[in-house]
Amino acid sequence: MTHRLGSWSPPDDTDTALAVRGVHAGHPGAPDVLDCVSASIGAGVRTALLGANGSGKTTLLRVLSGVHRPTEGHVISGGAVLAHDRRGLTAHRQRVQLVLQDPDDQLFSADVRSDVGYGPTNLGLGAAEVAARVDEVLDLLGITDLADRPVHRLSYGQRKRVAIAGALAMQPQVLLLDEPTAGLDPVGVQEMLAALATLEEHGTTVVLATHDVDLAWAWAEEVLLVVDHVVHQGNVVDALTDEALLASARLHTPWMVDLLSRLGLPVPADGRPRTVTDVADAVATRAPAPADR
Amino acid sequence: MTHRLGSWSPPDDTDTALAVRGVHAGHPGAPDVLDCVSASIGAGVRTALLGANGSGKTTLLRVLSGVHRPTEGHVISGGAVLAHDRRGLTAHRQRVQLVLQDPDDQLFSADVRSDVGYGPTNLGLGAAEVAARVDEVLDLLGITDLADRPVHRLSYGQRKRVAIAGALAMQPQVLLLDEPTAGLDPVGVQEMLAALATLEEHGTTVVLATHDVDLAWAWAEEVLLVVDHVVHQGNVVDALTDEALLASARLHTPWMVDLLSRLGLPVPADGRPRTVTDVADAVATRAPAPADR
Amino acid sequence: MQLDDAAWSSPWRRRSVAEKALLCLGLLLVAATTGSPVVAAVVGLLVTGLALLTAMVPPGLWWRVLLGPAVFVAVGAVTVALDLGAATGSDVWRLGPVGMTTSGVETALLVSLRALAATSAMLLLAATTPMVEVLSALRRVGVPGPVVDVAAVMYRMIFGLLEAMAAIREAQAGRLGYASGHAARRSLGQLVAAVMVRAWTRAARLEDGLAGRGGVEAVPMVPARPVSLPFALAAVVLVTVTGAASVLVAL
Amino acid sequence: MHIAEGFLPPVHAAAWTVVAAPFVVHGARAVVKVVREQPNARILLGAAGAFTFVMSAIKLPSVTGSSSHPTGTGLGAILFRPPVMALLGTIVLLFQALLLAHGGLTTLGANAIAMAVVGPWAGYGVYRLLAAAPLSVKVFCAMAVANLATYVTTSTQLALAFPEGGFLEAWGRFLGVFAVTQIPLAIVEGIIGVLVVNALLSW
Repeated sequence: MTHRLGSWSPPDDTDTALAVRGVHAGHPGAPDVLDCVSASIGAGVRTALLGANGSGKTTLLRVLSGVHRPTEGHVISGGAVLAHDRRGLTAHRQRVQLVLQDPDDQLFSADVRSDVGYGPTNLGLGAAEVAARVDEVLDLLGITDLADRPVHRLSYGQRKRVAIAGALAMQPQVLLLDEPTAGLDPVGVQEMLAALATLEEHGTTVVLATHDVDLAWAWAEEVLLVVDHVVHQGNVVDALTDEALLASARLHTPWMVDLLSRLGLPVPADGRPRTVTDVADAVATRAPAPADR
Repeated sequence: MTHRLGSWSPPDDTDTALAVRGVHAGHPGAPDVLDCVSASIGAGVRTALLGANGSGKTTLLRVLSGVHRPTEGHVISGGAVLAHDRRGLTAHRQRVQLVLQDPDDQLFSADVRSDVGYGPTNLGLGAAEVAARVDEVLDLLGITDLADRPVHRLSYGQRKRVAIAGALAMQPQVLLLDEPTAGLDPVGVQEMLAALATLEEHGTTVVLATHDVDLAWAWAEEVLLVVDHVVHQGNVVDALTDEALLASARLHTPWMVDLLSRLGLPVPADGRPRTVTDVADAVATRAPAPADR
Repeated sequence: MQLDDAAWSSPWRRRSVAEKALLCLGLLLVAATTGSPVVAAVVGLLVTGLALLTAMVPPGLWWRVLLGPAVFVAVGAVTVALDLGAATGSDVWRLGPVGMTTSGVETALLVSLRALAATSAMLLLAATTPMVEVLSALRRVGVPGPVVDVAAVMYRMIFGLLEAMAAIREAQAGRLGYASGHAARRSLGQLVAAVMVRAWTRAARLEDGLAGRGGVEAVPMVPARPVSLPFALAAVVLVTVTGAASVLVAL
Repeated sequence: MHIAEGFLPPVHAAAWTVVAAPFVVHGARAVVKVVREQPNARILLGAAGAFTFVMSAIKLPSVTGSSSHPTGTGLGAILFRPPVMALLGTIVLLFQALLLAHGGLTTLGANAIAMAVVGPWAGYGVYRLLAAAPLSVKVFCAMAVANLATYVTTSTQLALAFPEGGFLEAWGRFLGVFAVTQIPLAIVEGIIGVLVVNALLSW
């Protein structure tokens, strides 16, 4: 089932980049991993898909990408129901690309250039056009210097970015990323988020699956929270200030929300604090602490 | 090189569980990954090994565990210089065990019980004693229910704990853990830290390598910071309030330190705030914010 | 790999491999050697009953895994039964040069029943006995340690490689790697190569990871489990009775 | 296609087991020797065997509408040499029987001759015979021949077991059903083998 949270109102249907309606999914002989899930991803809306390990997060990503066919329900892609046949999937894959958590599952050529060009080549593009697309996405992600490096000599963070480049070379409208910051050190996370911001400027809708609530708080506008095979959708403030819901999802409250609520300070729906500086400002400008605390 | 930070004074030599002196390490034909590093791990002292990806953190762990032989310098284990021969290493392994980040690099058998018993069997213990040790460590880590499960059907978090059980079955005095919380969701991280606390109660010295400064801040007493092939050692407050040093390590300041410093509040060396509640208390009891802020 | 899951969660899992082998391999040998379709059918039904009612193998799984061998048996049996050439006196059916004779059909029927019964007996063992138990039993009966070790490492690595293969294949499909025949062949070549590279890197990392645990010594094996006398006796009775029936029918 | 458990007459099953035994024992001796000298070889050989098992689980694009899998025996023979493949291939067959219900225990000998002995030796032989040819030609021929040789052997074993209408007629029938249908798949396996080796060379 899907629950709407708080005051959030669904975006206009014309603005929906990708959606699922009444989706059941799972493996034969096992209970459903997703149980009648509906959710929608607005075009250009930073959407975080939050859930604990084993919650069904990755299954939802795979359903959205067309790889996992739901046993019931539909994927809505580009305003129409996705047909899981060759033609339907081929069209869908040019709209929606999934980047897996482990880049090694996604890199299967020996060097960066041929790996990034794999998708465009499969689209039947000529060598010149493939090369142009490869150069473009490498440039966009700031990894042009890696173009001629062997994949197995790259660091983990570099391989993560090459995997994203491979998906981007398909020029998708929606990019689904499974734990893109996992395993990266703080600078690596910053670089990844900067790269995603560049993509958004170029019109790509980014969906980021994570179990890092602090990251989701700082980054997302909309949240899909996967709890026990069910999805709760709402805007980031409604979703991540609901302590009971987060606890049921085996997640904790973002520290910024936790701290402000312990200090008795409100979390504004607009202009929520997203950095340590924002929090410091919110605390500094508050009324003096009551003496009885 | 190694630098002492702040007011920290080296522990008595009798309290040193494990140390390196003037260690150079690396791979033939490449620049040294560790460049004349000295560091010591006090018995029973929670020690965090912090560093960005590629900083040499894992190499230092491998040197400490005896797996990687330094090109120069020594490992001091049990008060004596470690000899990298069969006898020396066998004795060392019973004192010091390393748990890798990816549990699949370390799990050898298909069922949990055999895998945990692998080390003790290699020590030449009899079947009854091996079984007793296995039961003991599974109980200690609260995973007795996994004993007869196949390793390949366990979740990532469960495999991480089985890998730790395999190391513990060697009854080491020092347990070196490479990113034990990476890839775990918040509840998984809590469970892992609780398991480590149990080990400490049983007298095991825990060294935790991570790039999560917030985790190190909340957990550690002592910090080894790896920056560009060099190690800085100091107590957790000295090390993690040194913004310039952290920046040079490609790490950020723990948010608790950052927030308190932005609010102009001191970070006490004793009883530092370690939870959101601690921070809220520190903020609430401070003097009212100056009006000109 | 559903058989593997079934074996690990089977109520018979903790039974001794010896007693299960006595029952399953005994009935397997009776089924595989009998000249009587009736005895084969009886053994087949007996094994199926034991599997579904006492060993509690999930019925859906049982029929699903039987499907593969059943297809081979059907195709093979039809080929056995076919007779090429002119009409004979004992034709059951004939269309032009292709026909079936009575003896051919009888042989095909016997072979089919025999194969299905023997396969079922093997499945009963497979669905109740995790591979680690089989391997340690093989070591106990004298298969050289290093050979069993290699098999144990294979078993340990298979699952990770299958997962990697599935993930890589999905990633390729996501980038239209199977959208045309040409792309599909190229993608399959890369898939096999990538899985092989993965196998090598996994092996190298495992070797490295085991250094701190005392190096790569023999793979530890699960200990033998005590034999249940009632189970073993029941197995002996079932095998003896069906075996005797098979011999009597032949006489 | 593995010969199912119980499909062969008992005498044939026993005879093929006896024929396969020396090859498997020879492979086992080689493995024991390597492991005694080099304990780490356990892991490398295990990885090679696991790879062989996993490769045989890859679904080929359907040519005839049915799904089919590569035998992988040719690639294995080129990479690991036929004697080692005799043992690894036999363990793979044991795993396929007990994990997937493909093949059987009494038919393990017959299947081992086809998949772990004749296929690898035929592929390896072709590979060596074509020593002067370009690598891709060698690999294509080795893989395709290994695949085809495997199924010709299986057909021969079945025809020997069920020689109704005379061995030659029976042989023709089994070849028609089990080997001729395999020709396009052998070609696909050869092509994929070339692509695999090219991809491996670029790593």
